[in-house]
Amino acid sequence: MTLALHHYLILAAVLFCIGLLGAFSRRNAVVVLFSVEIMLNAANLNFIAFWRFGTNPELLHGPLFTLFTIAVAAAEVAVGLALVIAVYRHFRSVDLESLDTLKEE
Amino acid sequence: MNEVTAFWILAAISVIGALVAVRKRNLVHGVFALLVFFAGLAGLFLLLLAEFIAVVQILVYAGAVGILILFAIMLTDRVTGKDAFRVTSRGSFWGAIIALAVFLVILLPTIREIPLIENATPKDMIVEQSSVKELGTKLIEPYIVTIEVLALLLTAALIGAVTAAQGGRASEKGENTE
Amino acid sequence: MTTEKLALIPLLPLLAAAVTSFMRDGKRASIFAIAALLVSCVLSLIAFNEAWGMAADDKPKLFTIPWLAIGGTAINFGFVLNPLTGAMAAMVTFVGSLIFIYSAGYMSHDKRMARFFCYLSLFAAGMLGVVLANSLILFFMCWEVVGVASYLLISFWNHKPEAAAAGKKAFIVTRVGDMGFFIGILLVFKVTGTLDFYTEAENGILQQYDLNSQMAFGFSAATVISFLLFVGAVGKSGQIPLHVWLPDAMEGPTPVSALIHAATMVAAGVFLVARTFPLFEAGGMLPLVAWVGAITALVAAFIALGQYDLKRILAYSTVSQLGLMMVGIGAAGVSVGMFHLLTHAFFKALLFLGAGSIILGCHDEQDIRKMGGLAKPMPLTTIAYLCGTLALVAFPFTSGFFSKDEILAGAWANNQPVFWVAALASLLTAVYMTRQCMYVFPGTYRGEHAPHESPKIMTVPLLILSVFALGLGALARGSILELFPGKPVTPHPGTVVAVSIAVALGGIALGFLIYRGRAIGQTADPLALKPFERKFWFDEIYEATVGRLWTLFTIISEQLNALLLFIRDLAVEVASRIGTGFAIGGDRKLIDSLAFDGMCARLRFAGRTVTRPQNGFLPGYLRLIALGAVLLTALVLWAK
Amino acid sequence: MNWELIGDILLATVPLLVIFPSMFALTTWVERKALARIQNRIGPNKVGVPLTPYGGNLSLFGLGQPAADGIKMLFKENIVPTGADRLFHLLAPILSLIPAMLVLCFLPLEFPWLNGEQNSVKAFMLDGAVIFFFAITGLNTLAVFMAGWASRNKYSLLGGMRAIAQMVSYEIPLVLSAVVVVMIVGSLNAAEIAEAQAGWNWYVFQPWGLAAFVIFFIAALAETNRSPFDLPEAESEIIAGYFTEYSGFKFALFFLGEYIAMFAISGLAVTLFLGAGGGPGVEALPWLKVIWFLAKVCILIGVMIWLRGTLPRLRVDQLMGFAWKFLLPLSILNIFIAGFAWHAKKANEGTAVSVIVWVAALIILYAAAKGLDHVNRAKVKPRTYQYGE
Repeated sequence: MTLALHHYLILAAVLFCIGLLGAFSRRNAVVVLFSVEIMLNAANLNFIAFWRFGTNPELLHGPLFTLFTIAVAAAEVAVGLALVIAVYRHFRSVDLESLDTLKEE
Repeated sequence: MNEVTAFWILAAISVIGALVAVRKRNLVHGVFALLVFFAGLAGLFLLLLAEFIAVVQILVYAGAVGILILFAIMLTDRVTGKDAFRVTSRGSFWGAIIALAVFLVILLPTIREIPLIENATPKDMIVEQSSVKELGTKLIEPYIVTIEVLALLLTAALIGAVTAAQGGRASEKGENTE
Repeated sequence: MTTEKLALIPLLPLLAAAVTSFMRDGKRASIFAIAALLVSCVLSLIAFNEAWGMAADDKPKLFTIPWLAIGGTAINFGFVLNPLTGAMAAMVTFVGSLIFIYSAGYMSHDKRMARFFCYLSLFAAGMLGVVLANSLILFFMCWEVVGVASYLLISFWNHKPEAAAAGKKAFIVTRVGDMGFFIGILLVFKVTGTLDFYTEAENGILQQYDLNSQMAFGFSAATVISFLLFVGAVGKSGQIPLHVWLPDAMEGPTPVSALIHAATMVAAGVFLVARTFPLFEAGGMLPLVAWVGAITALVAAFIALGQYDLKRILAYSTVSQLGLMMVGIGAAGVSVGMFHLLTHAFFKALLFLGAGSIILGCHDEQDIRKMGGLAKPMPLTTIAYLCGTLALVAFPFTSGFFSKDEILAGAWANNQPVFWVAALASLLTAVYMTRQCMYVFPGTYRGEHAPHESPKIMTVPLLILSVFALGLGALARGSILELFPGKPVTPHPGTVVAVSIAVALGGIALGFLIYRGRAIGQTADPLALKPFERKFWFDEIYEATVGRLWTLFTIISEQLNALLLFIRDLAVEVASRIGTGFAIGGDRKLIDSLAFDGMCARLRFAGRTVTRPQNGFLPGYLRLIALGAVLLTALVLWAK
Repeated sequence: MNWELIGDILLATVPLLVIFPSMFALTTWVERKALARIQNRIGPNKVGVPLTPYGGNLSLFGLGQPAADGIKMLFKENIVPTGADRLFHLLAPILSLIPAMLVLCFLPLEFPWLNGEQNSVKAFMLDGAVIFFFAITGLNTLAVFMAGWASRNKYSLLGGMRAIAQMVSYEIPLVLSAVVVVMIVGSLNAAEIAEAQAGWNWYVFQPWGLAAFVIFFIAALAETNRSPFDLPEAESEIIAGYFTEYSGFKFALFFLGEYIAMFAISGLAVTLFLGAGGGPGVEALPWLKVIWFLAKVCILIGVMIWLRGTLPRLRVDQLMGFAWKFLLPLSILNIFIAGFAWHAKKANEGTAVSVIVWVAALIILYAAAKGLDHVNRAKVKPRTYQYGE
């Protein structure tokens, strides 16, 4: 057996959906945030896999795009966590089920 | 131990890490599972010869993001890191079903294309081609604007995060008295 | 001038906006902003000079910046220089510079003056982008920048709730139009495969005419697209029925009213129609444009009769004049509409700045009933204001006269009913302007604090603008009409000239007769009829329809909820009664689990189902989004 | 099985696993001795080699102390507090040791038995060795957090949080000062960096290199929680910080991990600034390189010990302020200066201009450091005490 592209693709799909599952089913906002991270990383895996198995690896599109994704994801985490903290200050909770109002109660 | 074995081991590590991360009740354990997932993914990147990406993965995710999330947990939840009584949200069953549906939607075209992509073999790359140096040159040459924009984005995100997390001055004072 | 320099014209104010956003000192910021706009004014005058030399059908000069390349199609940013854009840019920068200078005086006491100039520069950058853009997408982006800047400026004094509300109103109402515009852009891209107005290869939007392909309901593509673009123009230019935001926008500082809501931004809608004129022509939408314009002109003129707020009268007059421009474009072609746009920009800016000067002189009083007798303490302002008024009412041989004359002539030739509507609107224009002047200038002062003349920095721009307001028409008439595509009607029929002069003089005379000798301010105004004063109840109608619709939804869902709760309570009551009866005899299980609990559970379930989509339950939203994505993807895959 | 490869790996890694832990043992002795001498004490001087089971001892200046300590640690009771997270309590010391051990592989130690291979292991001859080094040392923060959190003790958690904040803050000047060298060499490869400094061309002799070295060394002190930055384990404030609840072998692992991290980061400093294995006589006798490398590491460790005996501990706010307001701006400025100076020197090789550039860069950096110091000091207000009046 040799490794082919679809191994990586299916693995990425599995990881993506695990992330999705977390985002859908957890109550804690922080967990939802890191579920999103899992999804982003799964996408990165796809980029790299396509790059490696693609036709023009010397253009380095895959790694470059992944780098950008990582940078954006870092920004996203920072802002996301700051929002979680702000929400926590406000509601005294990060439970997504209790965050169902847009204004102060 | 060849490439295939390595792939399966790393895949198992990442999948288990991710699963534990999203299912574990204890948040801090969850974060560490997430870090295991990141590490597994970094291994996969190494396997795909994207060495620099693997390093950045460890540096950014395992180093920075992990710590950031840990800090957020410490600042929000109780220090024990225990999640609320019920871990999953209402109707998480449907969430799982939809996640499964998404999986199928992603999977089906992939499987359909397998005959097409099976023959795509990785080219024998000279190490030079994926070297850090080459990557750096590429970043400067055609992608300089992107880099600058990213720098701007990160700065903005930093400022925004600080502002958002800090909250109003007044509320902060109120916070401290508690 | 190389076409690269063209990009500098909008970029300089943008740079000024960026730099002034970091400044605290208002004076320094104003100097910086004015300097930037003056330089771009010089540049655009040079560009205009160059464009002057081009014939109307010459190939425009292009400067293209590739932005996105997706496969074979490229989306470009670009700038274009042809007579239309050149003239418009020159007008915007010139009037803009004067208004900037004026604002330096007007806003000098405001704490947030630096911020004000930042917004003004941002606005100027956006507007120049709109003017010079060679691609619909850049056009749209700058159009939105202009919208944002306008929002920021209208609600500049955001401590006033009315100002904040007016800003929001302007933003939301124009958004309705922008939606149409945006869909129009997408359709354009779908039909023509490009977003550039002109290209070197001569296949830009305006250079290909095979837009007659059929679309929905038997309309041709050009019809649909031009209709959608017109919706955008209607929103931005305050045409009926989307005119309601413009009068409210007068809550902003007066220079803003002058710059944005008289001279430039509201003209952007007209400019859009002028810019994409070939599409309108191909789509056969010109009669609609003319009719919408005519009705707007008339209705707004009527409303202006009943207003007491100095700036609001001018605002309705602006709406009315914009309607006339639309008539001009719709009935007589680009050149006529643009001619009126240019002259209007000067005299309406003059009027607004004059109004600002009056308001400042009267200590922030805007109600004309509390003015009067201002001719003596404010001579310069009065002269300037009267010049503007003459131009607006199309007094013979002022600039407004020439441009309005062209419009009327065009309407006479192409669409007689529209002609009469427009003539009536012109008559009303003269009446309400006379009314306003009678309120403000002669007589005795009815306010509290003594009025005073404004500083030099404000009056000098006024006088410069007066010269243009009076003389521009006579000077530039021939050349401007030559410059743009679309030939005006020559010679003008005698009827038109007679009607034109008659409505102007007659309106003034009428107004004079009505208000002369009347104890203004004390007795009821004969023309301020209820429908006029209440603006034909447009706001109320919108509130009653669009606003009520939302309220209706809320009420219905609340009632449903209440009904469900009632039924549940009833059922619980009944069930518990029966249950108590039966419980003695026995089958507690049946009653409890099936009838009582089961009933409750089912009812609760029903209630939950009804409220489910709007419950603020975040993971639920997320799931629904994903479900939608799955269904869409599945659809695409299945269709493939 | 590729026996040759495995042999290579063993040949390269086993020496690391032998040299550095034994250096650790020696260092603990040296440290105790040196601190004692600084504080006018004698230090360990009794434990030595027991000559008979019943007494009689060859004391050898107390050189037996490390071994005795080790044995003591091994046989101490392993205490896990009630309510602690047992798994993480166990994992934390291991996780703190592993990264420290791992990064040793990236140091360009040229063992003579590796047939002149520049790096210790082929597999570790990575292009991005320097950045890998930072990535993996960054994992240390996780171990610290784990220890602090798993102990279920507020002092532990406080210590852990302090340590993390400190490590995260000081990592930035650390990396930025390393960037200078990376930039000049044009490579992240440790071996190439070592190569570039061959023949006394050490970067510490350049003004920017000197500045970067000083910043790097200070940040390294903080990174390894050494005095005067040892707030996370400040006894007078929070007992022993994140390893308050550790005893016995687990504590020994922490201890070992900390020292190995010191060696590793000193090794990186040597690689980046002090010419790696360069020194007198290496052209003739290549095996001297390893000796020189280790000698330089030992000197840096000696300086660390000396500083520990000399400098008082910082306050938390001073600590953060120092990293963000002093080291960070200075290291960013240093990057620019390095770029300019390098280009100016390259353009005017061997002329008087290069000397002038050298002097000017030195002056600018000195002035910048002075100026920053002045600005920072101006902002310090007299401290007010909430409860202490």
